[in-house]
Amino acid sequence: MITRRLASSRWWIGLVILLLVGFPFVSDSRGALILMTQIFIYAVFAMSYDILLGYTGIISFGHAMFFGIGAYTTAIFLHRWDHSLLSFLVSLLAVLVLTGIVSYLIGVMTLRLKSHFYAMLTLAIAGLFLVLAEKWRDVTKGSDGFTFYIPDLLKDRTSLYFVALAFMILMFFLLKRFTDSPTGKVLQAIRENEQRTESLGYQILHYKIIASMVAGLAAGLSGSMYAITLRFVNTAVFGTNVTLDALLMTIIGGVGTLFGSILGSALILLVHAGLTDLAKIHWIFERWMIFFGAIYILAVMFFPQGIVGMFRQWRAKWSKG
Amino acid sequence: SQQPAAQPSQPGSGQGAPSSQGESKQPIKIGVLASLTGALEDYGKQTTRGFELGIAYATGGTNEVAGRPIEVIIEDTETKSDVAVKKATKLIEDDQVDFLVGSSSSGDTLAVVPLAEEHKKIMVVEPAAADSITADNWNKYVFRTARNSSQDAIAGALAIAKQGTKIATLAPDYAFGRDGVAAFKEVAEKQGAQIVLEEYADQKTTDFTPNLQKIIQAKPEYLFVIWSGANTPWSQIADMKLQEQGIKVSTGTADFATLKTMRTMVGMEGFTLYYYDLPKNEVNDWLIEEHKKRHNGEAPDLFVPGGMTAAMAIVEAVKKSNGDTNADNLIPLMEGMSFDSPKGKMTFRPEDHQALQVMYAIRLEQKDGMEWPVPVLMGELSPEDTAPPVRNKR
Amino acid sequence: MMTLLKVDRIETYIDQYHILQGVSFEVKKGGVTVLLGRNGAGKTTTLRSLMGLNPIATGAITFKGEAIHHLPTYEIARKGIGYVPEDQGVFPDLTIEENLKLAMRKTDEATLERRDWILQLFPDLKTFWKKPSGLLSGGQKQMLAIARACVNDNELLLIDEPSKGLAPIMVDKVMSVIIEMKQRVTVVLVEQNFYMASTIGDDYYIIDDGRTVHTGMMKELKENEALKKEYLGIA
Amino acid sequence: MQPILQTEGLTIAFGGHKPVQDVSLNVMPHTFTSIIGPNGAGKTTLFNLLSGQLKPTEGKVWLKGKDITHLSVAKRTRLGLGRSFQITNVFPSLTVLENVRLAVQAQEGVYYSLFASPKKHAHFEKRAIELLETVLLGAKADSLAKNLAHGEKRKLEIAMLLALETEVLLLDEPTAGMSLEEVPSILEVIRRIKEQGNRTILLIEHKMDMVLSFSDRLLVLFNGRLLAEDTPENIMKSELVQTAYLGGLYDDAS
Amino acid sequence: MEVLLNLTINGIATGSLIFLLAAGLTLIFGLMHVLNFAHGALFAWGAYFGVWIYTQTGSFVIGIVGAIVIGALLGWLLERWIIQPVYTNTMSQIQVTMGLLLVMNECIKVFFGPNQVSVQLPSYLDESWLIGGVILIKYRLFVIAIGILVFLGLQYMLKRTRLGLIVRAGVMNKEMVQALGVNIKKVFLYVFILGCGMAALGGMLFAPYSGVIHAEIGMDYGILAFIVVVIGGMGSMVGSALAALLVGVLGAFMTFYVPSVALAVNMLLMFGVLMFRPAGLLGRG
Ligand SMILES: Nc1ncnc2c1ncn2[C@@H]1O[C@H](COP(=O)(O)OP(=O)(O)OP(=O)(O)O)[C@@H](O)[C@H]1O
Ligand SMILES: Nc1ncnc2c1ncn2[C@@H]1O[C@H](COP(=O)(O)OP(=O)(O)OP(=O)(O)O)[C@@H](O)[C@H]1O
Ligand SMILES: [Mg+2]
Ligand SMILES: [Mg+2]
Repeated sequence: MITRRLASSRWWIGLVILLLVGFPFVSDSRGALILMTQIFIYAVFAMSYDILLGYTGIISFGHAMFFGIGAYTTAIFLHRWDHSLLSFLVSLLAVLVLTGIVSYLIGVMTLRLKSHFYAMLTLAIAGLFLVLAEKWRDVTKGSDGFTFYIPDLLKDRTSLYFVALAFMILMFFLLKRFTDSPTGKVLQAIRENEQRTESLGYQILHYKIIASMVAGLAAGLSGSMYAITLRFVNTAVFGTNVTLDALLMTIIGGVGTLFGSILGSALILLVHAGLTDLAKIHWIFERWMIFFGAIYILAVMFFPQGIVGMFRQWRAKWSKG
Repeated sequence: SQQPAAQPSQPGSGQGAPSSQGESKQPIKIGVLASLTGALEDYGKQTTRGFELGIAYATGGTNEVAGRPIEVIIEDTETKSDVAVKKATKLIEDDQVDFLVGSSSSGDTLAVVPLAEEHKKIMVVEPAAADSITADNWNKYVFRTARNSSQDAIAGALAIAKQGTKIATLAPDYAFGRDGVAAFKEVAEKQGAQIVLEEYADQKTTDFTPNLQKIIQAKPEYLFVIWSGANTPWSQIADMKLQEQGIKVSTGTADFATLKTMRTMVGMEGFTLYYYDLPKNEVNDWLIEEHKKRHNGEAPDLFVPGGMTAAMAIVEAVKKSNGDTNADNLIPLMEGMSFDSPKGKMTFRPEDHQALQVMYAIRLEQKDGMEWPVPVLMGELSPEDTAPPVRNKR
Repeated sequence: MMTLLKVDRIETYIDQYHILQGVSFEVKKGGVTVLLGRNGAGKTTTLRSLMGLNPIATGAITFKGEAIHHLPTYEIARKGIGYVPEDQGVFPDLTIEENLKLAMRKTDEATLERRDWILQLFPDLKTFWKKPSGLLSGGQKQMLAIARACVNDNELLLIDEPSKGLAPIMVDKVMSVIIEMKQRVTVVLVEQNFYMASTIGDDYYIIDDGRTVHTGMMKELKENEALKKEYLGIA
Repeated sequence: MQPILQTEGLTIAFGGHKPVQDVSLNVMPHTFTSIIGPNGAGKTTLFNLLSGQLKPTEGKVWLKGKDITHLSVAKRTRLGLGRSFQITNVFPSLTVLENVRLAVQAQEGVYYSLFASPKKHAHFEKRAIELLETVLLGAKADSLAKNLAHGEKRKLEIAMLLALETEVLLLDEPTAGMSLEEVPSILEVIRRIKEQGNRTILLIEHKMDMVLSFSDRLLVLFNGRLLAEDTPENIMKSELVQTAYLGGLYDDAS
Repeated sequence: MEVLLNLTINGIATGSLIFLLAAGLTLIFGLMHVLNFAHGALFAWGAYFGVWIYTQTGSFVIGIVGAIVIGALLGWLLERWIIQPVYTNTMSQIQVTMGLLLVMNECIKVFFGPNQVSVQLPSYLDESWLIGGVILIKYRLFVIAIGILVFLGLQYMLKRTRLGLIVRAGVMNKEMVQALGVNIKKVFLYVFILGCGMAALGGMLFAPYSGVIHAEIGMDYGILAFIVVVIGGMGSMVGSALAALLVGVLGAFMTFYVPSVALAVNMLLMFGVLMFRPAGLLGRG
């Protein structure tokens, strides 16, 4: 039964990938292409958050710090050095090193704290990064930010689309593999009951640091990609909103599912885009934020377990009835 | 957006602009980026109102220039850079606009500027004020009708700085405030004034009194305030009795909403970029009248003339090119181009495409029947006097 | 003797699971009725259904002649039904004092008297009066849970495995408490300790797979080895 | 022979209160020791000190001759000290099977395997199912642990402990709340482990029949102090144990 | 000397204001553990509607009462329809209250327009005295007084009645509290209403303090309220009061003496406190 379920889900994933690969060939809208590119990048960011939230049971209000570090690192490399592909690849390496170090330190320092306190502490640290980005104006240009050139290969929206798609698929499978691995299972155990996990012989702090680092690294990479799509970076990448976006995408999609993060990212960005388009058509939607907010509320009422949770419920009913 | 399929864009190749004189029935498309939601939504609305009025005025109500109709597409950036980029790309690549105009925030504008370059589209910056748009981050497709922070600062300095004047500054602690103070300081010191204290406050602070305390301590003659944003220090400046302690306050006044918060500042001398009854010229008269007509009696607010100016500059440029919207052909025409605006003549200076423009030295006075203290003209600061230094590395 | 509580063919679902599939029993005023059955038989669910914590789908529960199965839990409690859950249900961050204070619906003379009486039976509670109850030993928590159910002027107590985790001497104490309270309080007891069940129980019901499958007088069960073997697997 | 588990002067104080005071004990390998004592005597606290959940204010703990006083819980488990909990302590939203599987994984020493294929470790699951059968919980393998009845959780607790296959087993009231008819089979499991002869077991229990039938030695804790340590027969003769722990009414039931 | 006095008095006043903003959250987040992101939006509603009533009636006091009533009313609606189903689910709380925050902020713009609104004090509160170098601002003294009153009132309610106990117990084990005969739903409802009323009161008092209100104050100061509750230790009213004072006074002194880190002062404070006291100043465990 388990194998059948696996097989069927693989079938689905294959189909989705095929559709996404085909998308640029059928759609001639550049706007749609960019929207999809952003969905892919946010999906990775949300998935990285899911490693913390869904798998390890850690709420962080400061996840944007990794996103921001990624975005700034890549931006600075391309701006200061040159905008070759090599420079970009080296910047990715730098992102991995930097986010690795930061996430490690944060893990060591803060993961001993209990839920809400940990969340607020990460909020504080991300806030400090924001201030740092603001104050270190020689490098960051403060809140105005700066623009930069990107490698020619990535300039074309279609190729960027494919790069982002490949990035998302790669990260999805990597993270999936990670969460299915023995280590990933231990993370879920930690989420359920830290103390008991420890008494089985697992050193929970190590695992939390691993989770923090995996999430941090993935978030950093997504930040890099984000900067590439914008060709611009400013302090907004460290904002609390960025974290909250990831949080909401993860929750709406369904925590602890990875795939949910992709759906969440798609849903939120698509609804957002749809509503702002409607705003031009009918005055009622000028205040589209109200509808946007209402969707969050309604979503909780209709699928409290997220989109993936809803599908699972349907499937359960289906297979029973 | 009835435009047929977008051809795959060819970055680097020069065929971005689809039109030439030949196809004169093709509409000229202008994409306006503005914050229509979020914290800056009122700015965005002012700009778009002004822009529509500007097109009407400049085309004499025909909505046509050089035989081509004008189509304006407005997009909301939500004051988020990524949204701005998405919308700008849609405007450029899907709608195939010929010009970009925008936007309400400097961040959004900076994020869009590289796209203008990549796709070889003229971008008329309005009303974003960050210096770097026409400095470090400048490219040749950028033209700015808005004043920049330096122009603000110079106007502020000219209004108060004299030989030996002791001045303290108060500004929000981020790029906008720091740049503004730096520019102000340069000019003020050139005028012989002495900056005794640069005080920066968290833009979201609830409590300005420690900053004001420090300013009182420094005993300046003037406190020059650069402030933007929803939170304002005015009531606390009054509470702390700065005026009674011999410190005169000066600042640039902004839109009606912030004027309303300055009731305690009556008597203050400072400057402004625009207040509707300051400029005396035909364009402005028309603007006031038409604006009131269209928008139930309201006078045009701070950024309405800017929007109008942007429209007028574009129309002027297209007239000059005879309907050619190819950016590379337009740039030489626009460099050094003078054009009318509600604030009189403006000129894109060739070096960095910044429009030089009049600013106004004013005093706030209480007038009967007004909800806010009114800026009263003390003198015009000429475009030359307020010309900012050229800082783009061309 | 009059019937205080009547449970009539109740069925309870938890999520989609049909946990209770017809439990019926009667409790006479002043008696101790014991529910027996293997792990997972549905004893706890029965008590929870009585308290309205797992609402029943069909059937009826009448207390003093009045149907109570549609009432919210707090109203059932206010009718004079006390509950000692199987996991004790102490509020770990609250001290013993606070736990008891919270339980006392009134602070009249009689309530205070009952409190003092129970405290003197469980002196440990007094010793650790200001200690967060989460730090108590397993047995101490059990004492607190029992004490909490006894401070109010309840007519019926539902007690889920009170002897669990108690030292033999404390089991005796709890039994004597129950025996002493018998004058004014009726008890429904879920108990795995057959010694305790058989010592203080009057009637028993055996629950299996969500159904009451057998009933009788405790005295008979105690003597009847065959019955014991059949229903309880003990000799 | 060297004791496998040893403590000296073990004391823990919370403020002024000392639930465990100056406890020194030696547990020989492959023996079965039971700890009895009134509620609140400090039995569970003693276990917490042995397994590392609490750190002593004074005293030391040795495992197999190694000083483990300052080691974490996890490290002690890896050294071969496993325990079950008095208060049921499982992974509520994981399935029963997954609960045990995690313990098997720990026993196999697969701690950090970040990107290993799940297939590589399929045998964990098989072992977990075996263990569930052993504790009569096979039918509930796919239920979420939180949905188990109380007694079922106790069994799960035991299965997890068994999965660890540690040399030393600390059992804290394993059968509390288990039904009459099922206790024997769990006892049977414990008996089998004992008879294999390669484990050292410490048991906290209030069920005297069980204690008496298994134990090689009995320890009596009173008010945090180790009051007596002797064979079961001798302990049962003690006046104090009779009056202060067993109480007069107690006669061997069930 | 005057400087120290000025900084201290103003710091205490700001702290007192911050306490008023955070007091409601101490109940809702600290005690009831509801991660209510929409709390800030209640400041905005309290401020806007309170000011509106104040300008309509000309009475500041009626404005304050009006704000509290609006807050309480909103609290009732929110609790009944939106919060109640998600008491036990942190994730859903985040989602639902983020949605609420957007909706409520945007509604302010529908009712009152997108621009900031300036607020003027009634003449009897609008005064400041310059005595030596010391500046006393009447409204700030008023805020300190209200802060003390609110603190005492809440503290009395939590300590002298069973309410505090019931709420804390209810969060730990809702079923058991009910089994003890407490209508916990009702208690939660009332506490939530109280918390929302307090938030609206905080917003209303904030309005003349800064002299201007805008729709985003919910976003801007909501986080501050969370910081205060967490630094103080979840659910401790005394802790919140202490933390708020600390934020206010430290903010004033840092702005004056160490302006280079003033932007980061709240974050540094939270960081420092949590590193040394992982459960906040007065938090347990
Ligand atoms: N929330 C739930 N979801 C699904 N099944 C449940 C849930 N709660 C209980 N059950 C199942 O209902 C059955 C009855 O449980 P209950 O707790 O009433 O048993 P019990 O007789 O009290 O057992 P014990 O003696 O072990 O305490 C058990 O099989 C249990 O697995
Ligand atoms: N963390 C702690 N802080 C303070 N006191 C504690 C702590 N842990 C245990 N105690 C106290 O230590 C005493 C002994 O508790 P312990 O749990 O060891 O008893 P026990 O012998 O296991 O009893 P039982 O048979 O009831 O389980 C109790 O009075 C308890 O309140
Ligand atoms: Mg049970
Ligand atoms: Mg114990």
